[in-house]
Amino acid sequence: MNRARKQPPEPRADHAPAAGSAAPHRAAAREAPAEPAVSEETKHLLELVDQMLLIRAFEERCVELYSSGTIRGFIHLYIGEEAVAVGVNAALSPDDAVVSTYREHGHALARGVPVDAVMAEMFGKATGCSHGRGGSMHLFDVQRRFYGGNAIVGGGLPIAAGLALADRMTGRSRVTCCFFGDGAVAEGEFHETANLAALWDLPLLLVCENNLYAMGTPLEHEHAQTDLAMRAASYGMPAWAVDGMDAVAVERAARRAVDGILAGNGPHFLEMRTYRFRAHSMYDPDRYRDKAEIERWRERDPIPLLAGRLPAGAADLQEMRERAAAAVDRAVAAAEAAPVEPVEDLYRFVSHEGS
Amino acid sequence: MNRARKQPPEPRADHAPAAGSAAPHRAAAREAPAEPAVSEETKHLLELVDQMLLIRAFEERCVELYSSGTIRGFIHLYIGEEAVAVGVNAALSPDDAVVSTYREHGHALARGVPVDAVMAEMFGKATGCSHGRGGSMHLFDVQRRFYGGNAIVGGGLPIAAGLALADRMTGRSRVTCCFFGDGAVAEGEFHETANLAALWDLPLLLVCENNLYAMGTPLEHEHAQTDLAMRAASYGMPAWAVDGMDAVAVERAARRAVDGILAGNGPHFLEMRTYRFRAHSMYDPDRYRDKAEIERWRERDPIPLLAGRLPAGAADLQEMRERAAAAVDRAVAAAEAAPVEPVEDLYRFVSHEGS
Amino acid sequence: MTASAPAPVSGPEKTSFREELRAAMREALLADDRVFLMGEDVGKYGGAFGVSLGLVEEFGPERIRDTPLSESGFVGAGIGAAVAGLRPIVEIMTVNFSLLALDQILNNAATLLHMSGGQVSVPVVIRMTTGAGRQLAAQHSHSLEGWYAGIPGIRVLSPGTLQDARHMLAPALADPDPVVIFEHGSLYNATGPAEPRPESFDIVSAAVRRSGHDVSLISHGGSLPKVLAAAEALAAEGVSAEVLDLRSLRPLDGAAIAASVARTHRAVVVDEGWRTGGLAAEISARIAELAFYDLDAQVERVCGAEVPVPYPKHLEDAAIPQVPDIVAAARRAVG
Amino acid sequence: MTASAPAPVSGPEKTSFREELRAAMREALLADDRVFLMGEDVGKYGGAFGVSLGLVEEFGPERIRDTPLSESGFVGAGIGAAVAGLRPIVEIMTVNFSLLALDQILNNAATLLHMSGGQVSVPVVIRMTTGAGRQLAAQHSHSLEGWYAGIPGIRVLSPGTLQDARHMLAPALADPDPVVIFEHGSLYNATGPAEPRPESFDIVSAAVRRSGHDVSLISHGGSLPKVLAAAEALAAEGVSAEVLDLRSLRPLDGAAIAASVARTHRAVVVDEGWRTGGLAAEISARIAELAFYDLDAQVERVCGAEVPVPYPKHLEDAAIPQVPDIVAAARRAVG
Ligand SMILES: Cc1ncc(C[n+]2csc(CCOP(=O)(O)OP(=O)(O)O)c2C)c(N)n1
Ligand SMILES: Cc1ncc(C[n+]2csc(CCOP(=O)(O)OP(=O)(O)O)c2C)c(N)n1
Ligand SMILES: [Mg+2]
Ligand SMILES: [Mg+2]
Repeated sequence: MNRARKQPPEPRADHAPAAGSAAPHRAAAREAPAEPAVSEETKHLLELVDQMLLIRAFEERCVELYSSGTIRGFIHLYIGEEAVAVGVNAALSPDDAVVSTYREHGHALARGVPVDAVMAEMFGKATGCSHGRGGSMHLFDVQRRFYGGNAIVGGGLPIAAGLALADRMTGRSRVTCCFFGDGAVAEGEFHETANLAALWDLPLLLVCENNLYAMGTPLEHEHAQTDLAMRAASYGMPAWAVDGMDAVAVERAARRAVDGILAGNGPHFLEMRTYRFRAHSMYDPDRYRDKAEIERWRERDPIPLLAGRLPAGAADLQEMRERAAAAVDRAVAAAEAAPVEPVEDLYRFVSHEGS
Repeated sequence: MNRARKQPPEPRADHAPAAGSAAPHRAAAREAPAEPAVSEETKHLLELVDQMLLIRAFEERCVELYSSGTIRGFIHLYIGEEAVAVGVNAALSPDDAVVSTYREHGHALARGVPVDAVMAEMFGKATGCSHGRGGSMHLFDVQRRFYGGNAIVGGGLPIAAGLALADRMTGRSRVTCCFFGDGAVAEGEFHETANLAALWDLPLLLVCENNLYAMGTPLEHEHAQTDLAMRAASYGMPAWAVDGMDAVAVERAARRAVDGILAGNGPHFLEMRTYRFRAHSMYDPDRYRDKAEIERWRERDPIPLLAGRLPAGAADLQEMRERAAAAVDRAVAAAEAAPVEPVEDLYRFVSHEGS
Repeated sequence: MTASAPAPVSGPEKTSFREELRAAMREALLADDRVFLMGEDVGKYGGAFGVSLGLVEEFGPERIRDTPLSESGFVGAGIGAAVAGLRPIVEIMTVNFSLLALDQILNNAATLLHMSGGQVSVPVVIRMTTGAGRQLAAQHSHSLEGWYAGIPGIRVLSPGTLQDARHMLAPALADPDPVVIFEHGSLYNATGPAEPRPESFDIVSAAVRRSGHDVSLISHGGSLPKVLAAAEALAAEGVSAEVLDLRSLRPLDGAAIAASVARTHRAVVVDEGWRTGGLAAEISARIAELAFYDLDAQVERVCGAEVPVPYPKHLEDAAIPQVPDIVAAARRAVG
Repeated sequence: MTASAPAPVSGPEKTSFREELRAAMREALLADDRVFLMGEDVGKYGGAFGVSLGLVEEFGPERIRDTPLSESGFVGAGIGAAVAGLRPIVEIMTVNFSLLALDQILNNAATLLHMSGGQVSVPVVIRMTTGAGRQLAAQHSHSLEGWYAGIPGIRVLSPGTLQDARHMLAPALADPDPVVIFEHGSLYNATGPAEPRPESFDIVSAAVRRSGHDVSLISHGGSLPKVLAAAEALAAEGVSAEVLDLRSLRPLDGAAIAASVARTHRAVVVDEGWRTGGLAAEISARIAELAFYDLDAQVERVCGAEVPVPYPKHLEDAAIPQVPDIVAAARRAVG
């Protein structure tokens, strides 16, 4: 494989325990004597925590800004699901492509789209990552191969297959990663894409964020067969479920899938078992979920979960949180100060000719 | 089950040998001493042969009429696949509903749509089963619950689910049978329908006519996973493959599925392994298939296959063939003599109000 | 409301577009066992815009049926259930997603009656939200009413008043053919006094919502409030504008359009869809055909800008018809 | 044809619409590695209407790529491949089936550039067969060009001549935005002499195919031969008809339309799509806006009847524009 791909800092078995069996490994790591003050592994985990904190801080600010009427439109919060975005992104190289949904703040930020550009986009400002045209549901950053931000459920799947097809046809060794929800699996486009990708051996990583609900509809009312990984496997592609609250497990699974894809084994499907702590969107009074269920999942909040794995004293979570908040503060200030596009430019971007 | 459902004339094991193991059973049947001259079972098989001969004769005449320019449009011949239509229909009651494709002459005739009405439809005459509006691809007969005749590949599937849903909601004990091809399984609508049907336990019989090609595309270029029954099974519905050249095997499988559906076990999927002896349509020069492959399948022509199972002397195939030809002759004569709809009626049937 | 009708969900005095839509469904569900509602999250969630809130508690999950995300599948299933004799109300969250079901709507719902030579009736009602105005950006703000209004075999309705929200559903369900009802997202919260069912009520004729003699403002649905506001503003300038609410987009009430133009000799058509090939194009063409010699000025079209709707408020506002645009067009017409 | 272009598949003297389309694809495939063709049965089968026959033998199955029956999937994949920098030609067998892919075309292909603030280009070309005339009945005979022509962000072409069949593809592929090309099914077998590439060739302007001064016959694609025949018939009656071939349906060449009407003062628009809301409505509306004071008669629309196309020949003929209909409309216009 002749591509520069960021490698994990340590052999996987050392830092990426299987979901649910984390404690003993962590203990072992902590006891290791000859480690430098902060190991590469710890640095890596700190980075993931940092990313999750940024996403969390960003979205919590968005709630305030929405309540005050600064941000409008539909906003779908990712709070609770951050481990998926940061874990998957850690397994991708800058050459890889990402296609996402309307619940994509986390994917964009993890991908490295600057927080200033994302916040400006929420404000609809000309400095936004989509020039302000898209808003929350349509974040784009082609330089980082982040291809949006699609608000048609399932609509990004065929696009992602096409990006992967282009790589296959031109012999480029890279991966296209497509995020989508459990609800999207019911759409015909999922089926058509899964079949095309498996049939043509496309270098496509399908990441299903199974948060158990499509808006207010629980998984078992969406699907006759709720084992989504099995469903994908019926197309003949490797598919398995992952603890989506555990960033380390996510990263490890994504690396395994990416390696398989780059080895020429065609598309892979990962079902990330996760949960959104908030309502579907700002419009949703969340009448359909049990408070106790939400509480149970909150106990597995991916941020403390990962932070708990760090060596004692390796991180000052409070300070990290403040740094994230400060970055968001700066982004808000910049967005507030930024210009909007002039109304005369309404027809810009419709076509290259301008109309 | 309080519905009048035509029962097979004999217990299944006696007359419906598994595909490929027919000979011994037939021998046994022939040796049975106290049978009347023609047993109920034989009568039933004769009826199936009759139906297949009618379909065959009908379509062979269509080829001539197409060549002479009398029939136009797209015509998709069913020749070679007749066992599927007659076998499945034998398992359905008149109360059941059928939804079909553009390759539906066989389904319509087996269902009992009068050959005169079908032929008149091919002619575009007012006496046609669709008033001449539909032609070959849109045969309808609501009295016989034959709901067409759909020329959008996969387009009939959701409709069939809806018919089944209505039965479920109103508590009527009947089945909707939907025919479609191997190619249709790649369409998103197959997936959406399969999921809906399984999720809602709909009384739906999905009959996939796997003739190994979608137009010129062989099965392995349509599907990453060519085991179509397995694919259906991934939605959690009973699904199995059947020798589609053997009318008896088809009937037996369809009965088993219908029984399962009526017992409340939700949708069933049958993959009928079959083959079209002719090209996809009259436009198709059939460049993509091997002559030897076609010949191999012709050796399993469903008509001689079933006829060969009849007791010696039970049938005069030549005479039956002539009867079928005569029926088609009469249908052609009637169609020729029938009136066309007046041009002034162009806007008829667009809506109940007339426009 | 007639005495025999069930009590409205809301109190008798003040009501909203959303409540009137819900009351109409409730009435239909009570009146006819064959009626049921299906769509994404119509149950416990109450529908994306809260229209069906509370119905599942009253009618149960069989008749208020949540569907998976499968627009083609469940719209097709609604069509099939209608063919079988039921009276489904299918809710598509928004017109944008209806593209995924358009094959079923055009190639089946609108076509089965004809293809079958009159045998297969499809008495389905399909409701969907349409329109921009809430900063939902390019994939959630389309107005494709014009396309639907071009499909032979279906009826297309666009309620713009509380009365129409309340009373269009029953005749739509009584129609043996498919009916598509567009609900503009900006109207759901519109409130007003609950008025009784009007003496004569049909779903085929346009309605003059304000009389005038200088110019006809022709519109429907979500644009109607803006057009009425524009007429008010014009009145202040001494221009007497007649407001014609199309109500039915297919069939179009050509006679009412022609009659209005015959009175005013000038026409402004207001529709939120993209200008080119949109509903306003058809109305302009009809006026040219039905009232050519009555016209004293060219027909003005005030339409959506030909751009995928942008997110920021100032650009979204600029992309869809606004009161000043309508006023300006009327001035040009009379000027 | 220029000296450097590859030899045409056909001989230099006589060619057909189908052969010209094929030659254009062959040339594009030879000229640019990024170009590939995909669609149902474009390979060995040669495409539903034989347009791509022989190409898979020359370019192999990777670049002449058969797809499963998955319109939304493979059209979306074509869009994605274009985003990634390739130049896909996606063939949809007919416009009827394109409804299954319309979400991808409208919500992605036409919209990505704008939603991304100018970052994501979609240089895809989508070809599809359109139209009636071969007794293929209600689900295989639509003409939905008017809908596509209403979508901001895409270019829509409708070749009606051998030259356009041969030369429109290259500029379409060079366009950084999506281009939809409609090929009328009745034209594939049209033959004529292979003519050299015209001096100036663009895909934005309408072309006067016959000059005249009494009435403008405005049309495109599969209706063009009928319109030319009508003009011939009218000439015999002493009516001088100008024939304007739109060529590009989006953007429309409003200037050419206005100029023609300014010359003739009368217009007949001929389009096979359903009348209401079809392309002809837009052209009528444009004429009213661009040439209102030039018009001496109301614009005539000769369109498809508003009925799902019936199978029998006499009814299908009655359902789509025919030469006598065009002649009669022109007579009304000049009368
Ligand atoms: C085609 C389509 N149908 C419906 C919607 C409305 N909608 C937006 S998000 C959503 C639920 C999607 O659920 P899932 O795929 O599980 O993703 P999640 O929101 O849970 O992340 C729905 C129904 C849409 N945007 N697109
Ligand atoms: C949606 C759609 N796409 C394409 C076509 C063109 N077409 C008609 S039949 C056919 C092949 C279908 O194959 P299969 O489902 O296996 O059925 P078969 O014809 O073999 O019986 C195709 C591609 C169509 N009618 N509808
Ligand atoms: Mg979900
Ligand atoms: Mg097949």
